[in-house]
Amino acid sequence: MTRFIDLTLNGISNGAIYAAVALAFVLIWRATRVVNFAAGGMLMITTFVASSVISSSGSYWLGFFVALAAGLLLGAVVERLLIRRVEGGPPLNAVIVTIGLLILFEAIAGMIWSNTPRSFPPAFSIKGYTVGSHTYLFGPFDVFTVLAVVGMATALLVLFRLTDLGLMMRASAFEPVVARLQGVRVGNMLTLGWALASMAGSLAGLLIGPQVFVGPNNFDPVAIFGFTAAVLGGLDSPLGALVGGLILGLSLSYVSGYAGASLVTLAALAILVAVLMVRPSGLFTSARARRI
Amino acid sequence: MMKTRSRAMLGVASCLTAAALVASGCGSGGGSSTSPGITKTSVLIGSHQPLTGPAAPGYSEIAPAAKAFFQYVNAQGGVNGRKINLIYKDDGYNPTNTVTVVKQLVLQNKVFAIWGGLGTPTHTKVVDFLNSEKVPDLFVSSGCPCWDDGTKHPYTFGWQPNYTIEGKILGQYIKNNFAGKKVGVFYQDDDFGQGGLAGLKQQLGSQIVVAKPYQPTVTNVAPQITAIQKAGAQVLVDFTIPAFTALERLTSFKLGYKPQLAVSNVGIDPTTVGGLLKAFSKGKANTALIEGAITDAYLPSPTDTSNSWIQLFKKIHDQYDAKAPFDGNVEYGMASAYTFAQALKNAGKNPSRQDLVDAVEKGGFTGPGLVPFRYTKTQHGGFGGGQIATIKNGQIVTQGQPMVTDPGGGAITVSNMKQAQVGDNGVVKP
Amino acid sequence: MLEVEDLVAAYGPVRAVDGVSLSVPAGSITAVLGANGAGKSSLLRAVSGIMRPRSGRVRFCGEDITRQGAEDIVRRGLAHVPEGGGVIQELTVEENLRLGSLARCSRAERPKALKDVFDLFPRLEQHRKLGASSLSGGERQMLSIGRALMGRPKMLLLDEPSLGLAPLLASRIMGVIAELRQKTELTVLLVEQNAKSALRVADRGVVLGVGRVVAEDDSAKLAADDKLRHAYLGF
Amino acid sequence: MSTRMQTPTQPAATELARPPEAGRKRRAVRLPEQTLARNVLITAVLALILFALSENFDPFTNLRLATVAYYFTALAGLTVLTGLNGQISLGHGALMAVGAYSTAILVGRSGLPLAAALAASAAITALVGVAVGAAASRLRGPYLAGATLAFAIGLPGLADKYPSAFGGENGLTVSPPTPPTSLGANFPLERWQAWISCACALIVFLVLANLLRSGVGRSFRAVRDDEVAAQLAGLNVARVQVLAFVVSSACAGLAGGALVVTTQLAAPGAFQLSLSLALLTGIVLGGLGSLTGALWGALALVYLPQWSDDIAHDFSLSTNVQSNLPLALYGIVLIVVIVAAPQGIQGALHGIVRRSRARLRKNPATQEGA
Repeated sequence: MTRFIDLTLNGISNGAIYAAVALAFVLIWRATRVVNFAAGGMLMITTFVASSVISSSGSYWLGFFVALAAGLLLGAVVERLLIRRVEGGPPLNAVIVTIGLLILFEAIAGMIWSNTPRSFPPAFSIKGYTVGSHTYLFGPFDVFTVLAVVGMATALLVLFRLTDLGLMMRASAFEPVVARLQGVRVGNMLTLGWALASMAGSLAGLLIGPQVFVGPNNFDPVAIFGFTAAVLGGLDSPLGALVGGLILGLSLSYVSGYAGASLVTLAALAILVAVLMVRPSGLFTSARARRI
Repeated sequence: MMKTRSRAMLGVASCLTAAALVASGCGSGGGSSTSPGITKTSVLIGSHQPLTGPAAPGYSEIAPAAKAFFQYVNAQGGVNGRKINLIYKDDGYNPTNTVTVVKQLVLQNKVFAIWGGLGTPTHTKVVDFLNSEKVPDLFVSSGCPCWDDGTKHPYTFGWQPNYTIEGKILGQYIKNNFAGKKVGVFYQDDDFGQGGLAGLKQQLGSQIVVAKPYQPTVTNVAPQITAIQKAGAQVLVDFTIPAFTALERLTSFKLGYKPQLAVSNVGIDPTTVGGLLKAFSKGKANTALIEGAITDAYLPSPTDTSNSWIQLFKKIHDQYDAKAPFDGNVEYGMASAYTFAQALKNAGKNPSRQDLVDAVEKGGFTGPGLVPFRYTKTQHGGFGGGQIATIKNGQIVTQGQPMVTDPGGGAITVSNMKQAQVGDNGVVKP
Repeated sequence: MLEVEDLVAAYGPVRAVDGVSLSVPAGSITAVLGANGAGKSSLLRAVSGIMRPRSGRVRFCGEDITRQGAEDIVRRGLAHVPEGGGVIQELTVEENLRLGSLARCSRAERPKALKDVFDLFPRLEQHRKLGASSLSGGERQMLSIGRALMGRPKMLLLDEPSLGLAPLLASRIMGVIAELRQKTELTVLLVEQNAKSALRVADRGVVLGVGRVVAEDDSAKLAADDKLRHAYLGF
Repeated sequence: MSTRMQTPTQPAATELARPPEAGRKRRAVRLPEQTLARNVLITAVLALILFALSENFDPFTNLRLATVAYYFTALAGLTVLTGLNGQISLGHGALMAVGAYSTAILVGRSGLPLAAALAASAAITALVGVAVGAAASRLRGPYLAGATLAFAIGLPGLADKYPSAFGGENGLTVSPPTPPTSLGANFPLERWQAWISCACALIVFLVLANLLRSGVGRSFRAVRDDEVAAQLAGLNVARVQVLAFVVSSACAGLAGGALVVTTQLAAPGAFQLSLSLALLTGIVLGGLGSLTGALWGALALVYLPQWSDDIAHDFSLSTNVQSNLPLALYGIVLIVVIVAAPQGIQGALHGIVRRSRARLRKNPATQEGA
């Protein structure tokens, strides 16, 4: 029984990280209708930046917030300089640009920080809590991971639901022309969408950094599982990203625990196809899809 | 209008195809006496390495270190008056690229020999090609037994000790020193891990109560470690690459699971593993989590500055490859390069490719290795064993006697070989 | 209030608006009439900045707004209710209304503006928390007009408000427009296919042929001109 | 009322073969009227060119020719699926793996002659394509991309799960195809490999060029442009989409087989997600929806990395920069080409040809005045 609890707790903390990455995919899909393959590369760069800041300044939290700010900046710059140019054209072009960006980011990281991965500090101790004789697979850092992701998701939910800025962003995402007629600067909203998404990605990078170490290619698997979670939950709904991430995290942990590590990627495929057969637009997307 | 233009497009397409293909066709044909790639004053050798991609960490340091060693030897006049030029290309640990890259080295760059091709899944794809082209394929950087068969692959030679040999030597030590203790094995799900497990099983048999594999692309190893802890393993043997040694250490620390640790020499390099654990040491030494771990060594420890080889390698590193950290991978590259230079020296004044192969088969190499090589006409495996060592305050400290054996059922015997000094064999001066 | 001089707006080679000139005095209701495809909607889109005019000049309250984008024009008080109303389904009624107030209405004035719209369209207040997708056609048109009014506009561009509505509702909407003009001296440029009801409300009428002004006169005179009526207004 | 990733309707002229327009004044060699005859002629011409090329290429360039050919085979199938039928697939690398493993097993273990093995592999992959296509036909846009992505990362897992059948991490190796003795004793192996690979490419070219012009091709385009209208016109949308998937899977299977012929290997390391992404990049870079575009894409996928590698080796840089520069150049060129030529290389070429033709026509027209 304790093994089941261990696997569940492990699934929750991994699921939270997949959810944060899924949130990044959802925010970008809602804002600019682009699947951002460079998400893994962007969060890798910001985590490298954090690592350099931490090692030079010696303070973890300075590195933490610098990474989030770098995420905001990187997202805005990528949208404004690149994605905007290909936004009007065929949708596949934007996808290919993000693939090119992914390759470029991994190469740049290799040049600046070398291909050898480096250690990344956790915010809190990773030692599991001991209850009675058994030490559980859930320590202070895992608690922080879950709280940080839930906190950021809530903050975004509040931003979208309650603030004027959130209203303008949603209007730009759903009906750009009508939004312009209400005085909304749609271009800025798209940039903000990418910036917030990239910040969500940076948070995921900070949280999973200690677990995968920081290297140019170390974040690719988490980006792939994050995208799978986003599709699972439905690309139009931030809530779907959270639930999709959790479902994926838990199921992969159980599969790896009970069936064996080699089945993990096959399990991800099976889960996604099963859900999509029942709900072709993900769990939480309304049937009414927006006409492009 | 449509028809003529579509034909025009066709014309444009085909002549452009021709131009592109021809343009790349003009390879650099090297002048050659008896074999390609070798002249009076220089010899060209090539290699395929994972410089980028998921397998790059650690392994990407090996080739630059070897190149630095050759630069040092060339600065001293090279071998038999010949400078050794090494070109290594990136295959990103993808077998399709390996085939393309190696064929380019052989057919276009016309290298004299291939040195240190890295990776079992990649090199197994080109070993047949290299043998059919009769290109010496010296010192493959992989411990798979696939390179041992001299009759099947007459031009291919291993270098590092075979994984099964390592497993046997570690297994014997655990059997003698931890009799009756339950043993758990955490291993990579490929030739490296399975070879090690086979060696361990030969020695420990039913003493192994649990063996859990991992996939290099899945970094969440918590399910495996909890299973091993649950099975009550008191001794844990890691046949892992450095990143996964670190991940296992972190998960065990998280679970408060403190078994007696043993790690294959592939995954124990204190500088690399310590570097990955640095952020978690909180003041204590980086290598706190691997303190007291048992391992096997066939080369002197990179931190043992009293050893003449380490002093030489450190000097070369500081002069030609300073940016890279001085760790086990750098030492591996330089030691393997030294053996290549030694083989080239023994191959005589004007060696053909066959002379080089014969020189290696004659064997009798001494160098930084703690144990002898196993090279014979038919047996092409490299080092024949290793010496048990433990991690004492972050350094690999050898103990007992170097042991030699074969990957099969053969007994494990003590080797009486003394480690050579830098000046011997006249290959390189300190 | 609004002067348009020799305006040209085109989709690629097709010149939907081909040299239109008209002026809308402050406080008046001007109707733009014409058959389908005469360029009525394109005219509004060119004026409100959704479409960038090829040539010609648009002046609002004396300021040249030809080159400005829709986001800036609406800030000057020129609101445009597009064809079909442009209600955002995924938002609630209140959120749609709040969206309309963002550009010109400060946070303090917002409750007052909201109350005014609810007085004008009580039905909207009942549905204020509902998603806009659950509204009927008429309610949706009320919401889109209400949203435009939230920004206290000086002038309103209305693109076929009665489109797809039952006659009773259509006249109700026309009544609201007339009522607005008395209470808030709101200037309205009304694009309408239903020429009869539009002329009843408007002071002046402009008839568009294929992208060009065919006639411009007081409503009464236009309604009386049989030849014109048959040719362009269809009654 | 579902949306899909709208891919632009390609300017009709980029399809290689076009039915001739009547009344062309200019004296020109008249290509045969019927599409089939025209395509057979074009294929024959291409075959001759490729034969000539392979004759005087050194072995390594022949290997490159074989690589370009099997990339073309896969890209042609994918550009029909994505360009013509509008379905995005990120899983075509895995489909190539199916073809490669079937060829390796059929040739390696059961000793089937090569031609039969390649045909069988294409058939097996087509069957897999039916299953994947059936699942995919219900999905649109990013959800289709997500499902095929999961397929691409899931399938290689099979190799590790059943090591006895698929050879685990090291995969399967196949002995190189021996050229028939009729071609002379020391007939270079690489040229024979290039011939086989080019033969596959030409077969696929011939089949798809005809398909483009046939009713099936039109039904693909109809479903891409407007599903509802296609349905109203009596097309069974799901079946058309599955057919498109099957056609592209067969091409991917054949390409996988040709890959095994060229590199003698079928290993999970060769069919990672990066292959699927490269295929998608190839068709968009080359020019979506056109076979010539697939050719440019194939050339780009083979020569771009090598070009960036050569450039990186020219400067002597620090090891970190040296080993990562090729990747950086590849990424930059990718982004620049897509931003500069949204319609891909073929689109840009087509534009240049049209503009130069227009300028040509404008000069004679000046006598008549504006």
